[in-house]
Amino acid sequence: MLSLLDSIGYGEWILHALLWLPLVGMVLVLMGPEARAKQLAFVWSLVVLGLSLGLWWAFDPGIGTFQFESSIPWIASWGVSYAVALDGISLFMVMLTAFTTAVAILGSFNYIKKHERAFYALMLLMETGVIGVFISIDLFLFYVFWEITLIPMYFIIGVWGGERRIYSAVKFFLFTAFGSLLMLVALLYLFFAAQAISGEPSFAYQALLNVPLSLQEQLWLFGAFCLAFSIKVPVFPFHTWLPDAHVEAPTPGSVVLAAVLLKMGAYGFLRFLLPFFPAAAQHPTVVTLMMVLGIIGIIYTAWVAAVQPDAKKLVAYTSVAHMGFVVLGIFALTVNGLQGGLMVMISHGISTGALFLLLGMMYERRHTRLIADFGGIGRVTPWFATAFMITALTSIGLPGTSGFVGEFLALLGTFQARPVMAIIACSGVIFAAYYMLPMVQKVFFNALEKPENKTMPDLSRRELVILGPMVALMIWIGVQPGPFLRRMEPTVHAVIEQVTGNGLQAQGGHEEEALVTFSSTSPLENEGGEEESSPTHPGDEE
Amino acid sequence: MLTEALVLSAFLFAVGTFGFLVRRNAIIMFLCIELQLNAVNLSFVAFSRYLGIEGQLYVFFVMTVAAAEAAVGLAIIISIFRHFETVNVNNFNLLKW
Amino acid sequence: MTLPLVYSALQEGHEILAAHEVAGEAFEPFLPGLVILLPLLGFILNGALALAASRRSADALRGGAELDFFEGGKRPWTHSLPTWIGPGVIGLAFLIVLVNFTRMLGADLHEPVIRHYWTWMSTGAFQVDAALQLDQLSMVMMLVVTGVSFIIHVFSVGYMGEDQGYPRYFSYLNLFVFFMLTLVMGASFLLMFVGWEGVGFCSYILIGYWFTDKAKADSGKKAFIVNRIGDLGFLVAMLLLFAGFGAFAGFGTLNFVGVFAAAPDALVYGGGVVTAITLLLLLGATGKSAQIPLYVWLPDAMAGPTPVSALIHAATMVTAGVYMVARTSVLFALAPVGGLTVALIGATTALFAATIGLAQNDIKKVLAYSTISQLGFMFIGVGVGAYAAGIFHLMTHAVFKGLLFLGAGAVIHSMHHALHHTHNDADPQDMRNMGGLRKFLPITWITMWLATLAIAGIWPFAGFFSKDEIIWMAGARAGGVSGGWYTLIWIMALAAAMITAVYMTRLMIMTFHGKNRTGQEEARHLHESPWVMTVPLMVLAFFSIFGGWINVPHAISDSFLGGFGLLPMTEWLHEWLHPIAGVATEIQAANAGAFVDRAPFGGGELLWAVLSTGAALIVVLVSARVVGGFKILPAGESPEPVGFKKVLFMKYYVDEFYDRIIVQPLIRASRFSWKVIDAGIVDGVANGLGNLARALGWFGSLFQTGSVNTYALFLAIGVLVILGVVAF
Amino acid sequence: MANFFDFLLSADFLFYVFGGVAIGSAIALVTRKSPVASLLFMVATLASLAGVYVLFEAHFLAAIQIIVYAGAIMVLFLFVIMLLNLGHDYQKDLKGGAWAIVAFVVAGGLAGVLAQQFKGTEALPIYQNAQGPEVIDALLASQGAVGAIAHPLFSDYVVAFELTGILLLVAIVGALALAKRRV
Repeated sequence: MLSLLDSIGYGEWILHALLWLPLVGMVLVLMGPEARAKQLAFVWSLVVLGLSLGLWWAFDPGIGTFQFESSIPWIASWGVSYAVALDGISLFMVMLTAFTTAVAILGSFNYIKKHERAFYALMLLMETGVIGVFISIDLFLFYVFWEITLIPMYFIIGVWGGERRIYSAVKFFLFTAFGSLLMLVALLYLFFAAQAISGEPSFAYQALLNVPLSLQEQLWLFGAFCLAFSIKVPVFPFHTWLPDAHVEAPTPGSVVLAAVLLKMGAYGFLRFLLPFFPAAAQHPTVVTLMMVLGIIGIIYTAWVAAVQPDAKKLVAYTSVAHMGFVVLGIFALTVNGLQGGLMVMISHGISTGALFLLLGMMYERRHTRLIADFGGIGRVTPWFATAFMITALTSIGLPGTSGFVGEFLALLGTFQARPVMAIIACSGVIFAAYYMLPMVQKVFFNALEKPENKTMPDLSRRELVILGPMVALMIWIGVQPGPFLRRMEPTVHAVIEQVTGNGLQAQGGHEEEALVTFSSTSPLENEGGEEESSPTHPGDEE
Repeated sequence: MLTEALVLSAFLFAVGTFGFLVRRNAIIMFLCIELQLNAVNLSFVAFSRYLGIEGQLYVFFVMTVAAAEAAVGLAIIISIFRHFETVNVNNFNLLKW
Repeated sequence: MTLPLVYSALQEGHEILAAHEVAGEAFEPFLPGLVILLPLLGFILNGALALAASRRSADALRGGAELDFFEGGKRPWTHSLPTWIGPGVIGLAFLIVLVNFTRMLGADLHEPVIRHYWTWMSTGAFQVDAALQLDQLSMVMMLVVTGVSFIIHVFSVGYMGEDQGYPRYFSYLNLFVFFMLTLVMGASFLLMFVGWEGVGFCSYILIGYWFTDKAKADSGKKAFIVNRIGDLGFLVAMLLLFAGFGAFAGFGTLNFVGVFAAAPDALVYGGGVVTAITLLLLLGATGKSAQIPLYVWLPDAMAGPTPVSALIHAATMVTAGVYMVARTSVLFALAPVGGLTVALIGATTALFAATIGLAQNDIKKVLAYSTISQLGFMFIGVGVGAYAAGIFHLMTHAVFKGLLFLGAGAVIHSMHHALHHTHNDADPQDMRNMGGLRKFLPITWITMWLATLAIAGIWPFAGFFSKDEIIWMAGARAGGVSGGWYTLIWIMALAAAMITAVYMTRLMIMTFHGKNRTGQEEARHLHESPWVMTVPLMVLAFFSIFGGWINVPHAISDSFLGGFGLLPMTEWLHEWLHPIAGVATEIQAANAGAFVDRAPFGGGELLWAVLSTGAALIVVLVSARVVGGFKILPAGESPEPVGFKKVLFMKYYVDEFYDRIIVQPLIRASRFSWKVIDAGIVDGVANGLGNLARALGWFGSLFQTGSVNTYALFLAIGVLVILGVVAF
Repeated sequence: MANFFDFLLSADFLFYVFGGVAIGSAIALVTRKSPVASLLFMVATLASLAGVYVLFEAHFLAAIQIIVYAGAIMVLFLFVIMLLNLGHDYQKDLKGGAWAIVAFVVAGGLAGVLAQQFKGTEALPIYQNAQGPEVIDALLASQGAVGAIAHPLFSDYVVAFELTGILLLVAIVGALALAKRRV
């Protein structure tokens, strides 16, 4: 397979193709006939998905640094370049994006009834934006794509959404834009700081990576970046846009939102936040704060989810809970934690995407999402119920499904760093059952009483085609996560090395400000290759 | 005499401003603007006496622009009048959102 | 990806740890992967049939008609194939286990044999393999699981034969066996956890098998959630084991072999960490094995089909906690407090549940509480360090309690048919509606009596040997450290054993003896079950009688109770499990003293064995007389229980108590979180900020009057201000 | 007596006369209700300013101030007032009350600040050292009132001058387009 890919120079053009093909598709969809828009968009997204699959083999799992790297100067005077690359963190995000987009487009065939051309064009634009976010290694480019993703989603919610779509769309936009702007400010600060050192303007990832900043600066910049990403993830107090956006968004919008857009925040944590501001990221107060927010996300949103009358809102809240595990895993700064966080991201993308698709199918049939309007429909829609059950179990992390792998690793990683936090977070397994099972019961079990439910059709062939691969993926990843974990591992190691090693470096350069210590070893002797990062008590170093 | 001329110009300018603020007849407001322009012209002329002939050149330009402005402005007032049957600016509040 | 999986299973993986050859033959496992794969295969096949069948029935339902698959006396292929697939795969698996068992019998095995298939999870610092562990303990469990499962699968063919969801039932049941085998065969804590949660899930879908009944679906959900509380303990225990806490750096592995080998050196005897680990594991065990405080789901679990109750909620799944304690015996031996807590919880549960069983009228509820009580005995066994005894009781209990449940199933089946024929809506499970059934169900009657005598602990039935040994061992620790506690446990166990005899006799008398209370018309429709149901009863009855002879201490087998050594009794199980429990026993003996060969108040093993069987016999006879003398009315005519009997009948109001202090507050807290915190505060702040911006905008718009004069004024003020700033 | 006439014809006195007339008619311009009256006062202001220009030796400007400004532009205004029939039947359009007070304060403040700033301008070194009056006088003497302006206008400022022409053209076209009745 690899030689086949090599023979067509796959690695040379694949990232550019993945990035720009959806945009070409968008133009084609816009030019094509309205009636054929959906087929065209779906076929096009399938092409992108097919191309992205090659990454699975072409990606070298032994390398922790960027692969398929290519860079073309764009705005030379500001040091902006069109630079894209892939590593173990973004690999699965890109593939997930391609997969989710194709599935979401297929899932919207019956749901979207008006302005079809525009809708599918926006979906493809979104794909470009999201893939751009995941593969950009130029901060300027990254920021451009980051903002581009806002636009299609804003319109998807605002035009094709439910009753309160305008409110939700505006809320979504404002929340995200607010964070992004702060990030832009911080980014510019970082840019000028780097320019002051190197004398050359550059937005390149590598150039901004090792900017020596004082702890004070790091904390401020960290805060700005962190806020932007936290809103996107979303982390606890910034999560309220999510339920609203999910409930009002059309099914494919929800799917993409949950499966991919939320991941951008967590991806930002991993790609930028931790490596850029290692000292801040390891600051005990920061770590504690983020972990506590993650735990609140896990437990509190599980509670809130449990009492939602609207099934879609319930699932939306569970997203927050799942992303809590991601935050926990990331800030544990251990190999297990990071890998677990990444696995949760993948698993959540698939399972929650599938849940939203399933709820969309329910809505198409009954035009309601209220749990109380259902009951006993497992009798008339057994296949549907089966698919839903498997997905729900993945969502609550039953062993053997993808959900468990991620959650367990994330908890394990967290436990290695902060045992008490991990133990509290573990209660999430109970509350997961507490929110999911009653919903499943009220919808699929109990007596089949309502006459309108008795004629609900079961899964159609198209729906089977959508759900089949998703369910298969959930179980496959659950049983054999090895290939996934193997591809992430070197990158995760590299990130941790960068963070822990660089934290020391930054400190060494600013000893007068060395308020915190992260390692018991001396900072100057140990630049770089320090693997373990046991947080010790402040003052060890003095 | 320079100071006196400048003070005179300041007073004329202030009177023009005051007129613009308190009058509602569009034509009179326009006249007030002309008054302000003339106040400025006065200071240009006064300065030119000491600093060179260019000041007078500027006055020349200002006058030209004032002429053009008067032509266009009055044309606008005419077309507004045709629409609203008045030149009272209180009736022109389309700018209010 | 499935194909390579199956392939690797058939390839037998490769051995990581070869058997230590000391003497005799090395143990060569025979297709152990297939033992697990067969039930999975059955699940997939039956599941496919179930999906096909349910699609048909759903189509019919959408057309407005209930589809009867058995219309015209014919069975469609979706409902005939599971008869062969379901029990077939389990039977095959049982045969493979038997082969392995005989091989292991002939081999000299001191170290577990690990079969590695593929690496499940692997990060830089953590690796768990999909690997199976074959040793004496897992072999015993495999025998019990596949054996009892097979019998119950066969029984189900008869019991569930007329159910519309027949293929679905078998697919669930096969899946359960798959997960149960994963639980007992997994070579690491994590794999055990996979089975652990998996059986919990299967229990959930099987309890709620008739899911259109809200009460049944509720019971399933309750079982799953309560189980998950226990799973939390297990999960945290795993984290502790791997990563450690404080001074203890963790084992860095979750493989049984690795952990147990390192544990005696890595952990301090009686230290905080190991105690915490054992207590957390115990929390997991109380959830799965229905012990105080997490037992409440098991009585409700009786909502499932009766064979399910027999298989999952009596014979196999609920004993997983006992298996786990036995498996982790090294840890429990290192943590005396953990072990003592296990025993205390076991004793309390045994006594507590037994008393509730006295006042229940539902035949399955009585058996459910009986199960909880018997599980308590097993906990006493493994808690006091008599692991072999605990496992022994697990085995005998699987047999006789399975038999009791299947017998009850036969009774219910028969009652159901009779009541169904006459359109009587009386409860077919209420013993007050039964009475005198022995005429109609002779085989069931006899076999159930045998099981009753076994559970009551009467010589020479299976339960006598296993239960007696547990009580004896509890007493035998009373001489050592914490003797007072063990004396208490011993007394509670004795009391519970006596109460067991009472409620079981009551059950038998109310069901089979006395006057028939079903009604004239109904009685004519009562008849014995088909052979496919009675044969399993007889098989189990056989083992209920003789099953206990595999582990008889010499003190008894050499005495008159063992026919002075003439009867084929051995101490086999004890020796068999020695490689597993040996380390733990040594640790315990070294630190807390060995078992003393005397009861707390004197007397040897034989004496107490005779005393207990004698007492049990007397209790059975007396209560048979007493209960036979009661005037029992059918359920519809019975008065409400009063006084303490009502407290017992209401199960000490524990469910109500939990509802009050846990469930309702949680729901209230959830609502509060949603309505007040989330919608109110968090979203309120966000919306408030938005409104603030809007208010500012409104304020700003006040200046946009549309009047030129106003704008000019602001312009002028602006100029003035700027001038002022420049000037001064 | 000659002194008195000298005084009457002296630049200082004439400046005050013209200045006083300019301010007085400017105030009248603002306060008169009739647009025609306002316009006439405007003409008066312009004329007196032209006088001031003369005092500053800007003869050419004074001339076009009278001819173009007071003559042409103001007549244009008058035409418009007549055209729109605003000559009589006018309503009171002066804003009163608080608004007028605020406007007065602002305008007064403006005047005050400006005047305060202009105080002592002559004492600034740039004016003390400037050879301005002499240079200008020499220029005027050598090239005449028109030539002094025309030379720079057609040499250094020719582009601006041409642009002004275009501006006027555009203004003519614009005015026509705006004022023309819709056909």
